[in-house]
Amino acid sequence: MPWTKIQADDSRRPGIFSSGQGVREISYRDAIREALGQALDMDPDVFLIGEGIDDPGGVFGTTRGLSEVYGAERVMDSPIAENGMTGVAIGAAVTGMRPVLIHMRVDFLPLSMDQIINHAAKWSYMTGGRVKVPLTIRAIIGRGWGSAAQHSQSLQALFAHIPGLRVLMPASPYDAKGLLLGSIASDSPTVVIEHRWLYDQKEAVPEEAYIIHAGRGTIRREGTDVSIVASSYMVYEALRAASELEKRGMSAEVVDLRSVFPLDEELIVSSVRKTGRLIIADTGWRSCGISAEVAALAAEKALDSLKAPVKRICLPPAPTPASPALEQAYYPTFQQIVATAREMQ
Amino acid sequence: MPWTKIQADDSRRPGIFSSGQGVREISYRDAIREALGQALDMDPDVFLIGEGIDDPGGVFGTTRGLSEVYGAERVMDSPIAENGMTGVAIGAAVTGMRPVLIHMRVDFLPLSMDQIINHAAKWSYMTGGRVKVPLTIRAIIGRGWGSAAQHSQSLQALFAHIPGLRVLMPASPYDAKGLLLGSIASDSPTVVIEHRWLYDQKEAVPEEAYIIHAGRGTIRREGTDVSIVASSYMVYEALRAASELEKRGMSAEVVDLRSVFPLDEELIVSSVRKTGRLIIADTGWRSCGISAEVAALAAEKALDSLKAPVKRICLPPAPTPASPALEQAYYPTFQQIVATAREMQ
Amino acid sequence: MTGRINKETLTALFRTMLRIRLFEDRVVSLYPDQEMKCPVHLCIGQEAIAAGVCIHLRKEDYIFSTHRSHGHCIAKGMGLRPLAAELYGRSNGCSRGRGGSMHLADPENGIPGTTAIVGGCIPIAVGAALSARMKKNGRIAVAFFGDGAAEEGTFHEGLNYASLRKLPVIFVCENNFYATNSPLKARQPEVNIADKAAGHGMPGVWGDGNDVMFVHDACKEAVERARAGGGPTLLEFRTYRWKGHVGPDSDIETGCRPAAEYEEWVRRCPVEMFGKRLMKEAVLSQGDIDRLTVSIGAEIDDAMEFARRSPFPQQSEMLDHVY
Amino acid sequence: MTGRINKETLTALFRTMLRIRLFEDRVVSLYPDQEMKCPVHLCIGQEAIAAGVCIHLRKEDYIFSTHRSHGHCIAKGMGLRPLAAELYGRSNGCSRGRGGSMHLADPENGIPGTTAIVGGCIPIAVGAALSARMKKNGRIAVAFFGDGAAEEGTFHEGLNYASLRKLPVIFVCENNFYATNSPLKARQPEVNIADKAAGHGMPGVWGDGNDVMFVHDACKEAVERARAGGGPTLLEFRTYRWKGHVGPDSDIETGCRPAAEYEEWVRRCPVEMFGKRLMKEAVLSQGDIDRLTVSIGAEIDDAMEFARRSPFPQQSEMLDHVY
Ligand SMILES: Cc1ncc(C[n+]2csc(CCOP(=O)(O)OP(=O)(O)O)c2C)c(N)n1
Ligand SMILES: Cc1ncc(C[n+]2csc(CCOP(=O)(O)OP(=O)(O)O)c2C)c(N)n1
Ligand SMILES: [Mg+2]
Ligand SMILES: [Mg+2]
Repeated sequence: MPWTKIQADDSRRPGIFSSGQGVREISYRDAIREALGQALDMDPDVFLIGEGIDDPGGVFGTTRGLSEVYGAERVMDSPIAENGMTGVAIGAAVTGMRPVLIHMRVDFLPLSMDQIINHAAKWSYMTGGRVKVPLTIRAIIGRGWGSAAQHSQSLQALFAHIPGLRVLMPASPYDAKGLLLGSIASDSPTVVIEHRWLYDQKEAVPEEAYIIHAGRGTIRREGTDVSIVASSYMVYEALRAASELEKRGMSAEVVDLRSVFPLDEELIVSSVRKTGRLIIADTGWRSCGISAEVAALAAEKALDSLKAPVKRICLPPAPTPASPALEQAYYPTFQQIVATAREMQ
Repeated sequence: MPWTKIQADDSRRPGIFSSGQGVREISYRDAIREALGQALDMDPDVFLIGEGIDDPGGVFGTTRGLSEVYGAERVMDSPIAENGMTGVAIGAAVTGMRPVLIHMRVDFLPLSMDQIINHAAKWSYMTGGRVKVPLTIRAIIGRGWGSAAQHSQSLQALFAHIPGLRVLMPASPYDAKGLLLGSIASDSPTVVIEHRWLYDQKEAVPEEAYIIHAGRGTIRREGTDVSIVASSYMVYEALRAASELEKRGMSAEVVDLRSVFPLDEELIVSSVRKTGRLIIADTGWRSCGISAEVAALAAEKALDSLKAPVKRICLPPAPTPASPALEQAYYPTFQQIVATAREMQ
Repeated sequence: MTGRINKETLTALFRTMLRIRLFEDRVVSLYPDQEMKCPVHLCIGQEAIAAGVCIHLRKEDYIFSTHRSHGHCIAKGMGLRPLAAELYGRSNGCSRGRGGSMHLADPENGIPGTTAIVGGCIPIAVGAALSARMKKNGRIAVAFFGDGAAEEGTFHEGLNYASLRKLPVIFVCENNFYATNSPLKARQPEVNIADKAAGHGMPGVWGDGNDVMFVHDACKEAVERARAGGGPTLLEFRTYRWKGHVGPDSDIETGCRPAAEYEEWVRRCPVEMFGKRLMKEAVLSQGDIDRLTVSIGAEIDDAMEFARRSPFPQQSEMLDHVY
Repeated sequence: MTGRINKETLTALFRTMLRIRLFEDRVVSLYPDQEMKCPVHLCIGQEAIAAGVCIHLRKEDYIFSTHRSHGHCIAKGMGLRPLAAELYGRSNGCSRGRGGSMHLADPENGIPGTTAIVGGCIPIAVGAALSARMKKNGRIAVAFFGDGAAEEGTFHEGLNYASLRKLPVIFVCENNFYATNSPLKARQPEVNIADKAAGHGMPGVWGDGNDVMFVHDACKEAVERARAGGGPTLLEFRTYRWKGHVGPDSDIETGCRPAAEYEEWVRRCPVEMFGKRLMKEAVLSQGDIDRLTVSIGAEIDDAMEFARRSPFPQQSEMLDHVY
């Protein structure tokens, strides 16, 4: 097992866009591609499979060139059959492989819910731990340009409800690489949800392989008046809101969940205890969403420190509209976070 | 449209097992069968479809005899093809029928998540409201006798996350009938989740057809010291806990959600405001579950009245074990509710 | 060859193909303005199928389609104004601006909706056929889908049920040999898609989807069978899309498909081939075609103009139509 | 007739069938004690298939199965002790008491697991075959499933991919004509399940699943093809379950199935037919069979006793094995 030899970063490292001295900066896209290449290099049991992952676009660039380097036997195109191909990946995983199954959109995961929820998530338990499922599923949240109802869903909560799964949502290039490698190294099924709008983000990323374990969030920015707990693309809106709030004399702490299941309860609770105010900014819907879980956590474990009602910033309860006029209003921005924080003062 | 002529009960009627004078009592099972029969009687566009619904067992008795009365053209057996058959039901619904699609277990719904989430839930929105999906999906939570990981899931939260769906969980026979008829009468897709352990419950149920709309909970028992918000089978555990607590001098209010999406926010919030303590008892898992949403609601809208941290009583974060030794401990009971309430005092 | 079919029908077929082509050509030319803010999956090169199938359908018959549905909707009777307005995201678009190019609907013209989930529309069309059977209204349903959809479980689940119940539904597979940039041979063993019908106990027919007469004839038989209670048919029409999977550009330069393959298919342009044939058989003259081109062009001018002048949905209406 | 197969093989086949039968008979007799607290889906009447298929498999080859998997697991080499202990929910059951009858596993004997979701195991078996191909370990994979599973999309998705990649996997459909109480004709058009293979470009064979020699021969060819790189095969074996869908009782009295149909199949008992044939052809004597019956009976006594004496999992271990 080459995976035990890789350094794990359990530091809850704060930096985002941290540009170390002389450290190379790469994009979120390239960080993912680098992680995939390194996993393929390190372990012959790793393979990638997904619809069109070997085509010139290479899943928005994240698999570009890999099929040329590693060959079609390790970077495999796939029929359009999400449930079946998830089953195929599970079958490979339970017999010793470490597949990475790649979807262009989160919206295609509902087709494979049976294999993910009923099979991948439960196989270890159902076999009394005798058979593990080291499966990584990557899927991308779409947004904008009329992607509309079936090409822009942010369904992390559906997976975060299911014991046996882990659900990761990297916001930064550093985390994209580390969480993806951590997921491939793990013996359990993990859903890694990326965001299309993050692919061009750049950050200093070490060249060597490293692992970030599930279950650890990070503080992106320290503050004292309000905790903004966010994940994925909403971390950026949260950071922007924090800058804005600073100008208006309010000090916001930004917590990046990174792992939405399991949550880093300790980190969230201690931040809320410190600031006494909680805003949760999620890329998805509200009802039974990640934002509900974080809010519930605060109500359970930090109630006495809450100085104001908890606030959630989520999508409106509607499918995504196609029209640009509606799409624009559909997505919450830093401005809503700012306004919300100011109301809480 | 025969459906507009039926009386709606918007009273948030409290009774459970209410045995009115001279009013006939029937079981939850028979209340469902009666609702289905009345729907078939009233409206030629209604039909039932599902695997084995016409067999002698009749879905634990809830469809027994209906195929004989209404014929195989209106009470249809089905191939084992959940996603496809959900699509078939949607196709019938968008062209003017009111199908009721029946599953023996909630666990089979993940196979049809694509048609439920990507199609049924979004069709009205995607067509600008021009085409509606009057579809009812019934599914049953299994429990006990080693049903194990794939035959006992309680997945309401997955549906309660999706705008465009409604999710109902009747606990009493009266509600089973009214909510099911309300769902069939509605122009929107509704998932009705029943519980296998409720089928023998009896209650006074009017013979005539009546409707309970989604979005309305009910107070099952009034109290002043703690609100126990429950649904489905957990309502009974909550009521038993309330009796027990009364003996120990604590007055518990039991709120039956009935509709888990949308929630009856007003009812929940006013109960929490009154009692200042909130326990949520759900049949499902915790993370991003119904219990999270209710807790979040309290943290958002009733924070200042909360005298103690919110508590959630859910399944442990594991798939269902088969062994009776584990199964027994897996399911929370009234005793846990009692102990939790006493800790909150 | 075309003589057994009357002139009106032949002209209608040609006119539909030309309308689709010219409409999509216009989308290509206007798209760079960045005012149609939604992904467009063009069917240029595949027009014969939409035309040859829909000519047999009545207004009240149902079609269901995919992300690549402009042609089907035009052929089934959707007006160019509501179609254009939908592409422009306007409130009087066929889906009131909520759907965009991938989710077109027009129930009054037998288009209950389209879905961009591959394979999604297949069982839904079967359900519409079930509905027609139960309502005894004599309607039939058509599902349009691509070769990629034949890999999805819903394809087989839909066919199995349609055949079991002998429902009045026609499965029209537009085999353009690609799903996004994946070639068919990377996704399916070498079996005609039409031959998958036998496993479900229904007839399957395949042939040249660029020959509108072939499409017309194959579909005619299928429609007659469906209306007569003879059950479903699977039709596989081989064709080719000229543009990339999505958007107005060709993907040949970017190496997605071999140039020679592309050129071979462009030589076999369905619109041009049929136009020439009609001229050769003196059904239409060059003048007729020119006049048709001009009048359709004017109709498209009007539709695009209408769309651009139309209002956007209001943000206050965000939650309308969810239920 | 059986002469071309050596005596050890014939005896092994018979012994496996008898072991399955006697084990399940014992489940039937013990079940009313209510100590096996899990649903049991018995395969009494279907034993020839498990035996005739698994005889060709090596210990390291993979099988995947369904809710009705006792027979497959026994034939593949699972011990009766861990099997019995699992039915009794004990911590030394094959799945440590977490799975119960529907989720048996024994990776050391090539049983990575079974699933009670109809059709679920089919693509998983394909993935195991892909893994064997990638690891070049010469293994093959078998998916056992029922006629009902052939209606699920996963069946077709699995077959398509296996055929595309020519993977070493064998699809074994045990067609017992029912899915719970739904008869096959209420679920599928009249097409042999084996004939669905053609649509996926692979050979399909069907025949008498109660004739272990037929099963043996058909599977032998499929295994040879798979090992030789010739790709997958779909085998449809027709058979019948004697008990109800679930539990130890017959469902004939409750009107689930016609009595005459049931009796006809009981007359064609696979174990008895094969035993008689072996005696007729002097491969085994009545004495041999009696001795076998006694020794298997003792093995089952031991297994059940072992199970009942075994400890239950601890409640403190509830969260073990989740990840
Ligand atoms: C279930 C699902 N998986 C993947 C996609 C992404 N996707 C969009 S179109 C497409 C290709 C479809 O190919 P085909 O069915 O042949 O239709 P064509 O685009 O060639 O007309 C894919 C894979 C999707 N929309 N839905
Ligand atoms: C996806 C799914 N749908 C429905 C069920 C309920 N169910 C359990 S067994 C069964 C019948 C299966 O029939 P078949 O595949 O023929 O196997 P058999 O029981 O006859 O061996 C059904 C419908 C299930 N377990 N999984
Ligand atoms: Mg295609
Ligand atoms: Mg069967």
